[in-house]
Amino acid sequence: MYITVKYFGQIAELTQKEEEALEFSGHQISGLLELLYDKYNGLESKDFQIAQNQELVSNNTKITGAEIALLPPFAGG
Amino acid sequence: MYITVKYFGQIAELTQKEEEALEFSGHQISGLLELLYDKYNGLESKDFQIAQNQELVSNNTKITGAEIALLPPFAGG
Amino acid sequence: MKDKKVKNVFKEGAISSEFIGHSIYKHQTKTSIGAHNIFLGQVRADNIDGKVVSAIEYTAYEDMANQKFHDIREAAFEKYDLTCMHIYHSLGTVKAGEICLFVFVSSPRRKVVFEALEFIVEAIKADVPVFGKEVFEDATHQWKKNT
Amino acid sequence: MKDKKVKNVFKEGAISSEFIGHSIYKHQTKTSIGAHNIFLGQVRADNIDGKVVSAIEYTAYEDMANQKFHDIREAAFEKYDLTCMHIYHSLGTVKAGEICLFVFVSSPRRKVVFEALEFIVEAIKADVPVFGKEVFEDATHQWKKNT
Repeated sequence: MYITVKYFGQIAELTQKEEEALEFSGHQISGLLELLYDKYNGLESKDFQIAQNQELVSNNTKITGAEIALLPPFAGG
Repeated sequence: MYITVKYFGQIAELTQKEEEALEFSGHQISGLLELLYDKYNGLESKDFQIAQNQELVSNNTKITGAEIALLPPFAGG
Repeated sequence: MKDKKVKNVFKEGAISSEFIGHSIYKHQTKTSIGAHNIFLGQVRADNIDGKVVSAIEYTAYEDMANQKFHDIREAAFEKYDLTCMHIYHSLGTVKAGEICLFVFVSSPRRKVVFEALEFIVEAIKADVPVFGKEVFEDATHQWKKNT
Repeated sequence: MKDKKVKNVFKEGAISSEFIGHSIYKHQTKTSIGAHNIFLGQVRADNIDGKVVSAIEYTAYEDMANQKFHDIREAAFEKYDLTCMHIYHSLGTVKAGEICLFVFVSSPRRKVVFEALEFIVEAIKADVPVFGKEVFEDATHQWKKNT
């Protein structure tokens, strides 16, 4: 399955892109993260939360497809 | 001794003046109030605080001269 | 102990939105500020037993009131890490919908402005000898009382 | 459950003092209001290890952020007796001294506006995916993080 992954702020700076479509055969967020850690050197040490379809999720949440976003610390206001 | 007495808001409406000089021979705020209650019908039932030289005082405060003010409930803001 | 530099907080009539906007503008040169908090008191067209308030006429024991505003200001600066603070209060007629009180506090960080602003507004309501005559549309009136 | 009427809270660039003044002006026809409370976030020229912040560049996960702003708005209206509420947040470059966040709440009575405003501002800081790049005068940068 293909998943859209979005990157923001400091994370987008590291991945050097704001969005990409990734082929992924696993089931959980943690599996996707392993794939991303392999792909992006230094990502594992960054501080971020993960949103699936615009809701924050944890590492063992099941991936239901659609849109995953990597969100560094919020800095609004 | 002569004392300047100031009236504000609802109290000034009752006394129909904002200020007057009164001759007073007593020593305490309570004595001055008796004089004012005699002079102004209805004053005794009104809600007010008393300031002497711009500081709130109680009925048994000694009158030190200068300026006495009758202050109805505050309504700032 | 009365400080010599007691400011005059009162303005004749309503406080305009342009005045408030310009006051905000003037703070944009103060680049240590991270948070502003502004309180505005607006005259309500209260309906009391079928009669509607059209304006409040404010009077004050001005010397004492300005001294109290000054004391509140000093107390707030002592309690809270504020960069600046401004207070303006109307005298005379302020119509329903117009602004009669403008309190403006600024600080490097946000937590302190919330506490400071509420402290200042509550102190103004409780301690400052300002009086308000609520004038109804039929020209009768009643006297306002803070709660 | 996502409401269809999610507003766009974001504005490109800084929020001007004229915009804020005009927003205050527009509320003067709402004569049930007795108290307004306004929070303004202003970009600080922080000095970090000898380098001075000259601007913040804001980005956001816009769809999620607008939904979060909407949820905060709904929660505030449910918790507090508010007449109205407005939130604006900048995207893009906001220079030191300029305003990046404008939160405006109004109510018949004052007590509720203090609580509501602090609730809203804290929720914005904690829950809304907005990101800030603090750009120094020498064009280097660091990433802002709310505390």
